[in-house]
Amino acid sequence: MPANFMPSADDLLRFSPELILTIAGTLLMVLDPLFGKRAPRLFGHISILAFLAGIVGALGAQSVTGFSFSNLLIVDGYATFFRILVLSIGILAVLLSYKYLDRELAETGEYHALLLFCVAGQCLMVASNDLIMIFIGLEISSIATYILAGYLRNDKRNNESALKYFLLGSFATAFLLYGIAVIYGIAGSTKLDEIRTALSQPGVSTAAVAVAAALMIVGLGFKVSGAPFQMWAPDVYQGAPAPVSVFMATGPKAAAFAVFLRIFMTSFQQISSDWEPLIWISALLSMTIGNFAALTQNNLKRLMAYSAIAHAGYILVAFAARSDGGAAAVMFYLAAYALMNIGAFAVIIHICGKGEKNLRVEDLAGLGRTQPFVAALLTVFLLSLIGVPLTGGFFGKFYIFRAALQSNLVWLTVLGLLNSAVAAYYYLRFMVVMYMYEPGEVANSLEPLSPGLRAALVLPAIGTFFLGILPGAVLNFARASAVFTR
Amino acid sequence: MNLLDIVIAIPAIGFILALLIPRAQEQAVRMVTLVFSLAAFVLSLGLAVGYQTGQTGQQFVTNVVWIANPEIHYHVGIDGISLWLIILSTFLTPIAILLSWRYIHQQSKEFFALLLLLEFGLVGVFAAWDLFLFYVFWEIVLVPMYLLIGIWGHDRRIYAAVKFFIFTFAGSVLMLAAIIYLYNLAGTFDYALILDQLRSGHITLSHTQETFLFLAFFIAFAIKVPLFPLHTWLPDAHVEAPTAGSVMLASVMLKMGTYGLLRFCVPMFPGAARDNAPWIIILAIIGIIYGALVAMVQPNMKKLVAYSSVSHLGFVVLGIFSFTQLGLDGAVYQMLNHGISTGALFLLVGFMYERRHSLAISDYGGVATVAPWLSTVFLITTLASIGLPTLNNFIGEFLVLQGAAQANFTWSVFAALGVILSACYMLWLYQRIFYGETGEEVRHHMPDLNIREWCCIVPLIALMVWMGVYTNTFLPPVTATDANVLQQSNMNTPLRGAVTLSGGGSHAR
Amino acid sequence: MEPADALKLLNSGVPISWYLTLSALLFAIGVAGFIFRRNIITVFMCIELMLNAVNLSFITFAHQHKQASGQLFTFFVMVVAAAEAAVGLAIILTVFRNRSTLNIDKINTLKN
Amino acid sequence: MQNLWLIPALPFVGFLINGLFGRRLPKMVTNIVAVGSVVLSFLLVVMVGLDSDWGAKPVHVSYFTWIGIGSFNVGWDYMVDKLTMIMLMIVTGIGSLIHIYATGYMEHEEGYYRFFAYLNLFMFFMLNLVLAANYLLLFVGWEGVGLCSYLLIGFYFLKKSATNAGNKAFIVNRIGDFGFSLAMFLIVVNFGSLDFGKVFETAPGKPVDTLTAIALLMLLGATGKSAQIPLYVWLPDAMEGPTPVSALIHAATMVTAGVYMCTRSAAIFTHAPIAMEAVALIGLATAVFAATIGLVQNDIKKVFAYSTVSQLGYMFLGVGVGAFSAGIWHLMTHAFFKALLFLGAGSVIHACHGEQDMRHMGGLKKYAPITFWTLLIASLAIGGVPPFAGFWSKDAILVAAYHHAPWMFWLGAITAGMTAFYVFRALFMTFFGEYRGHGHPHESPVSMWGPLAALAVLSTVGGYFFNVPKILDSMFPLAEEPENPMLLIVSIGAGVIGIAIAWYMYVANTELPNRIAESVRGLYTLLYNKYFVDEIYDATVVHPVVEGSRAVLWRGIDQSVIDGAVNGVGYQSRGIGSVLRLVQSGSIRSYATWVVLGSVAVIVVMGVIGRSF
Repeated sequence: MPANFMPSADDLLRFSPELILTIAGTLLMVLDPLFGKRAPRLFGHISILAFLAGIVGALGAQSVTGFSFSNLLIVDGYATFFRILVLSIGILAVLLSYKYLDRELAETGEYHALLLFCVAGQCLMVASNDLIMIFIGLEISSIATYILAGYLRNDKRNNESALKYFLLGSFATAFLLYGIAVIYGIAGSTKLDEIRTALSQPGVSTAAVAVAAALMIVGLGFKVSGAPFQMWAPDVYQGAPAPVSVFMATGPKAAAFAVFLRIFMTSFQQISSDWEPLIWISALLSMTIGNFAALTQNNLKRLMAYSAIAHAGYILVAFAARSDGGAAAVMFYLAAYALMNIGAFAVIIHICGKGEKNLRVEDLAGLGRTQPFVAALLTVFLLSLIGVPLTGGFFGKFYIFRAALQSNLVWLTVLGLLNSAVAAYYYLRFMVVMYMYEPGEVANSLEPLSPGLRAALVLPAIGTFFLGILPGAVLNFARASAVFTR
Repeated sequence: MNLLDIVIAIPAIGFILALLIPRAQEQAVRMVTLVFSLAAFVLSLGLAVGYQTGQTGQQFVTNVVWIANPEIHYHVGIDGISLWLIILSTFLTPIAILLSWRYIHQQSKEFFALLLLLEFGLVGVFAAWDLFLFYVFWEIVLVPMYLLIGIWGHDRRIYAAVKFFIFTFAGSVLMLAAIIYLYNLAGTFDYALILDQLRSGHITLSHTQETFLFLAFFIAFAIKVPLFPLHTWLPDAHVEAPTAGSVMLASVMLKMGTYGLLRFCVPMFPGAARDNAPWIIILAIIGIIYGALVAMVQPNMKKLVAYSSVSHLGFVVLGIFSFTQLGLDGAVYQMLNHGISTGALFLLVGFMYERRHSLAISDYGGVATVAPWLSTVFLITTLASIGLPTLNNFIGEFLVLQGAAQANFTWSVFAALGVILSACYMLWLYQRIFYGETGEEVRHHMPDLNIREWCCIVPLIALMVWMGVYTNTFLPPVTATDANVLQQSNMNTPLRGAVTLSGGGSHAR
Repeated sequence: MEPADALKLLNSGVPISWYLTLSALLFAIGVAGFIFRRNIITVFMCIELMLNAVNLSFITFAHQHKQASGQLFTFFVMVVAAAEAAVGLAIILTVFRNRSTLNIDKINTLKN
Repeated sequence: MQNLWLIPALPFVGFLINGLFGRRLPKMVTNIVAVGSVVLSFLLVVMVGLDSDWGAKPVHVSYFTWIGIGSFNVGWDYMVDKLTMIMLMIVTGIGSLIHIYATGYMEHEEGYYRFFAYLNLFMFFMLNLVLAANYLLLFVGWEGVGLCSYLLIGFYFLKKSATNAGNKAFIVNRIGDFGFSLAMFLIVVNFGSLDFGKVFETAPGKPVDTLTAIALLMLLGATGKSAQIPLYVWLPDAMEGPTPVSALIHAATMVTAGVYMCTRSAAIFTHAPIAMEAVALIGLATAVFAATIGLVQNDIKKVFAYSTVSQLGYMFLGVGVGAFSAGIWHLMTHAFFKALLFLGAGSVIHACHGEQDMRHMGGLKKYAPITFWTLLIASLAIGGVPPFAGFWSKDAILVAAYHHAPWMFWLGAITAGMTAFYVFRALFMTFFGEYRGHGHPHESPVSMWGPLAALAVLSTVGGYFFNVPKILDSMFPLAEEPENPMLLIVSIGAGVIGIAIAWYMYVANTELPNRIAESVRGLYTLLYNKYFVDEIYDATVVHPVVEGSRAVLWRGIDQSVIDGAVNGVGYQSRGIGSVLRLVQSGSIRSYATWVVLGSVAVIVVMGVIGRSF
C-alpha cells in the first residue's frame, strides 16, 4: 500500500457523511452552552440540516463508488442504501423528539449531538470493509445510544434501561470482538474480502472458523435482537425515552443488520451452509417469541418491542435465504419497517403525555372519534405491520418470503406466514380500541398534533404507501446493490 | 383504459372523494357515494352488453406492468363467470348504501366511504387476471369489512370482527405462499401464462407439490366460502354486522371463495382437484345438511339466514367438484342466486330490525296483519330461497343436483335432502314471524315498507323472477366459460347417455 | 534476566497456544464474573477484563503473523474501552443516585 | 294453436290483478276478475278441444327455452292430447263451478281478494301442470300447486293450527318432491332429456332396474302429492282451509296430480313391473286404511278427507293393476262427486253457522232441502250405486284388480262397503233426526246451490256419458276380459250393505253406535285417533331431528367442538405468550446467562454442522 497518508478528494467525498455529522455534532456541543436555554429547537433544526447534508454527501459518495483509506472503507450501493436509510431515520427521530423533549423539559443540544454521533457511527459501520472499523463504528453508535437510552437522568426507568443496555451491550460486543480476534488469527487480516480469500485457502482450521463465526453471530445477533439474544430488547425499549426506543429499534438495528449481512455474505459466504441452520432457528424463534409474547402485552412500548423482535425474525428469514435476493429483501424490509415503526411510535409519543404515563393500549380508546386523522394514519401503519397489500410492510414480507421460497425454505415460509397471522391479532387490538371503544379521558384531553409529530406521521405514511404501491424503484436499487464483493 | 378499468376505478375515486368531504355534511357523503355506486352499476351493465358470448377467454382486457421486478401486472379482464359476479357487486352496493341511508348515524362518512372501498376490492377480485393482483384485491376486501363489522355492528361486534379477520387472513397467507411458490416456478404471476405453462408441461409439478399447492389455495377459499367445518366465523360475522355489511358479506364476499375455487383451484391443479374431490364433496354435502339443520333451531333471524348460507354454498361447492357442465353452470348460477335471495333476506331482516330493534324471532309474530306488503315480499324471498320453481334458486339447485347426479347419483340423493330441510326452516321462520296473533310491540312498531325500502327490494324481487323464468339472459356466457374451464382441466365430461344407477363416478379414482 | 533473553524465550519457548489459552481463560473468567458477581462495578470490570483478554489474543496473533496492525487494534480497543468506561461509570452513577444501591439484582423493575 | 298459453295465463292475470290491487277493488270487480278469468279459460279449453278433436290430434307448442345448456334443453312447452284434454276439462270446469260457489261462501270473510288471488294462482299452476310437455315444467306446476295449497290451508293465518297444517302440507309434499326430482335426475342421466316425447319413445329400450328406480321415485313423489301411505298425513289437516279449497284442491284437482303423473308416465311404469306392483299395493293399502279411519270421525270434513285419501287409493290401485284409463275415469267421477260432497258439506257448515261436528247437526233435511238432495246424489255416487257416476269407474277398477289378483278385488269391495257406510253415516247424522246444533239453520244462497246442482247432474250421469276408457282407448287399449256378473253383484252389493248398516245404526236405532264403540273400546280409540300415525311420526322423526340439531349439532358440534377449538387455540397462544414473558425476569444476570448459553449452543451447533470437532 502506498505510504501516502494524504486522503484524496474522492476519499473525503466517500467519507463525507461521517465527516458532516461529526462536525455538526461537535458544533452543537459548542453551541449548547450559548443557546441551550434560549432556543431549544435550534439544535433540532441544525441536526436535520446536518442529516440532509449527510444524505447529499452519501449520494455524492455513490458517484465515486469504490474503496478508500487503504480498503478500510467501501462505498457501494449497499453502503449508500443504508447510509441514506439511517440518515433518514435520524431526521425522523429528530422530528419525533421536538415535542417530547420540551414536554419533558430536557436539554436538547446534547441530545441532538449524541443523535448525530450515533448516526455517524452507523454510517461508518455500513460503509466499512474492515472488522475493526465495523467494531469502532458499532461502538460509536452504541455508546451514544447508551447515553440516549438514559437521557432523562432522573427517570428511574431511563436509568435502568441505560444500565441494562450498557452492560449487556458491551458484554455482547466483547464476544463480537473475540470473534474478530480469532478471525484475525486465522486470516491474518480483518478486511472482509481478504478474510474471504484467506478462508478459501486449504488447511484452514474449520473449527476455529466455526468458533469465530459463532462468536460474531452472538455479538451481531444481540445487536439485531434476534433470538436467543433478544432478552434485553423489551426492557431497554420500554425503559428508554419513546423517541430513543423507536430510534434504537430502527437505526442501530438497520446498521447492525447491514454489517451482519455484509460480513456473512462476504467473508463467511463459502461456509454459509454451516451457519444457515442457525439463522433458520433464530428466525423462527424470534418470530414466534416476539409475536406470542406480544399477544398478552398491554404496555404500548413493550408491545412494540416484542413486535420488533418478531420483525427481526422476518428479516432473518430472508437472511437464511443466503441469496442476493434475500439481501435485497432485507434491505427493503428494513426501510419499510423503519417507516411503519416510526409512524406508529409517533402516535404513541403523541398520546403518552408527560412522563409517559399513558402507555396502555386502552389509552388509544376512541382516538378514531376524537382525532380521526391520527387514527387513520396509525391504521395505515398497523396494516403495514400486519402486511396488508398496498403498504410497504406487505411488499417487505412478500420479498422476504419469495427469497425464502427461492431457497426452498418452504417450512420456514409457512411458519413465518402463520406467525404474521398471529401478529395480526395484537395489531388489530389497536384498531379495535381506537375505533370500537368509546373515547377515554386520554383521547378526549388530547392536544392537537404538533408540527414535528405531524411531519413524523405524514412522511412515513407517504413512504409506506410509496413502498406499497410503487416498490419498484427502491427494490431495484436494493437488488442492484445487494451484490457483495466476491 | 377500457370500460372495465373505469368500473374498477369509479368506486376508488368515490372512496377518496367521500373521505375528502368534511364530516359535517353527512347528506353530501351519502349522495356522493350513492351516485358513484350507481354510476359503477350502470357502466358495469355496459360490460354485459359488450360481452361476446361466442369467444372464450377474457374480454375487456387491460394488461400493463405495475411493478417491473418481480414482474407484477395490472392485468384485468372478465369472462362469463366474473362478468355476472362483477355486476352482482356493483348492483348490490347502491342497494347497501340506500338501505343504510337512515340506519347509520355515527361516523356515517367513514361508513359509506368504506362501502365503496369494499366495492372496489370486490370488483377487483373478480376482474384480476394476475395472481398477485388478485391477492392484493382479496386482502383489500378484508379491511373495510372488518371495520364495518367492528365499528357499526351489534353487541359482540369486536369478537366477530376479529374472528372474521383472523380466519380469513390465516387462510390467505397460505394462498400467498402458494402464489409465490408458483411464481418461482413459472417466473410470472400472469394467470393465463401460468396456466399455459402448467398445461403445456413447461412446468411439471410432482404429485406432492400439486397437492400442497392445491390445498394452500383450497383452504384459503374454503374458509371464505365457508365450507364446513371452517364456517363458524360466518354466523358471528353476520349476526353482528350492520345490515349493509351482512348483505355485502353474504351476497358477494362469500362468492370470492367459490369463485376462487372455480377460477384457480380446479384449472391449475386438475389432478389434485380430482384426487381430493371425494372428501371435499362429502364436506360440501355435510355442509348442506348440517347448515340446514342448525339453521332450523336458531332463535335469531340473522343466525338462521347465516346458517342457511352455509347450506346454500354447500350446493355451489358440490356443483364445482362434480366436474360436469351442468354442475359448474349450476354452481355459478347458484352463486348469483344466493347473492340475490339471501341478500334480500338480510335486507328484509334489516328492515324489521330497524323497526322492532330485535333479531330474536320470538319478539315477532303476526306481522302479516300490520305489514302485509312486507310479509308478501318476505314470502316471495323465502320461496326463492327454498327453491320454488320459476324463482331463481330452483334453477341453480336443479342444475347442481343434476350435475352431481351425472357424476355420482348417491351424492345428489343426499344433497337433495337439503332441499327438503330448507323448506322446513324457512317456512317455520315465516310462520313464527308473520303468522299468528299480533303482539302489542309489533302492532305499534311495524309500519309497512316505505318508498326507500321499496326501491331497495323491488329490483331484487324482479331479478328473482327473471332469473327463475328466463335463464337465457344469464346462462350462455356462463356455459361457454364453464365449458372452457372443464376443457382446460381436461375434465370435459359432456352430458353422457346411459349411466348406471351408481353413477359413472366420472372421476372416482 | 535480560530483555533480550526474554525475547529469545518468547520466540523460542512458550508456544502461541499458551497465550491463546490464557486469553481464553481470562475471557471466561470475565464472563463468569459478569454472571456471578452482584456489584455493578465489579460486573463492569469483568467486561473490561473480557476486552483485555481479547487484546491479548490480538497481540498474540499479531506476533504470529508478524504484523503491526494486530497490536494497533489493541489501541483501538483500549480507546473504546476507555470511552465505555466513561459512559458506563456515569450511567452507574445516576443509577446509584436514583436507587442508592449497586446491587445488580435490585435493578429489575422493567420485566415481563 | 298459439293461444294455448292463454289457458293458464288468464288465471295468472287474475291473480296479478287481485293480488296487487285487490285491497282497493270492490268485491264485485274481484268476483268478475277471479271467476271470469277461470270461466274464460274453460271456454278456451273447449275451443282447443273443438280444434284438436278433443285431443285426438295432439298439439305441441314450444314457447321459449327455459334452460338451455348444450345438448341439455328444457323448453317452456305445452302439449295437448286426450289425457290432457280430460284433465283440462276437469280442472277448468270444476274450477269454474267452485269459484262461483266461493263467491257466495267467502262473502263475509276477511281478505276476500287474497283468497281469490290464491285460487287463481292455483288454477295457473294446475293448468301448467297438466299442459306441461316435459317433466321439469310439470314439476313447476307440481310445486306451484303445493305452494297454493300451503297458502290456502293457512288462509286463516291467525289460527296456529291452520298455519301448522300449511307447513305440514308443504313439507310433506317436499318429501314427495324429493323423490320426484331424483326421478328427474335419473331420467336426464339416462335419457339426456326431460321431454315426454323423447323419454317415452326410448323408455322401452332402457334397462329394467333403471326404469324401476325411476318409477319408484316417481311413486314417492305421487304419494306426497296424492296423499298415499306413508305421506298421506297432511291431507286431513289440510281441512283447516276454507271449504271451497278442500273441494277444489284437496279433492277434485291437485291431489289427483299424482295419478295423472303416473298415468302420463305409463310408458315407464309398464316396463317396471315391480314398481307397478308397488303402486297397486300402496293404493290398496291406503284405500283400506283411510276407510277404516273414516268410519268413526265426527268432523264432517274429516270424514270426507279420509274418504278422499281412500278414493285416491282406488285410483292408484287402478293404475297399479294396469288399468290406467280406469284410474283416470275414477279420477274424473271422483272429482264430480267429491267436489259435490265438500261443497255440500260447506253448505251444511254454512247452514249451521260454521259448525263442523256432526254430533251438533241433524235434521237439516227440512232446512236445506237442495243441499240434502244434492248430497244424497253425491253419496249414492261414491257409494257405487248404479247408475251414478262413481259406480262405473269404481267397478272398472275392481274388475281390473280382480284380473290382476282376486284378493285385491275382495279387499277393494270391502272398502267400497265401508265407504258407502261412512258417507251415509255422515248423511244421516246431518240431515236426519232432530237438529242438535245452536242458532237457526238456513239454506244457502243461489251462488252456492247453483254449483251444487250442476255437480249433482254430473255425479249422476257423468260416469256413464264420459266413458274415459273408451275415450283413451287409443292410448291405453282396453284388455279384453270375459264379462263376469259375479263381480258386478259383489261390488254393488257391498255398497248397498254399507248403506243399509248405516241406516240401521244412525236412523233406526241411534244408540247402537255408542254401544258398539263401548264394546270395542280399544279398536275404536285406535281408529278415532287415526292409528296415532301423526304421534308416531312426531316421536320418531320430527322431535329427534329438531332436538338433535339443537343439542348435538348446534350446541354440541358447532359451539363446543369447532368454536371451542378455535377459541382454544387463541387461549393457548395467549398462554404461550405469558410463559414466554416469564422468562423476561428483568434481571441482567439472567439475561447474560441466556446470552452465554445461547453462544455455547451456537458454537456447538456450528461445530456439529461444520463437523469441525
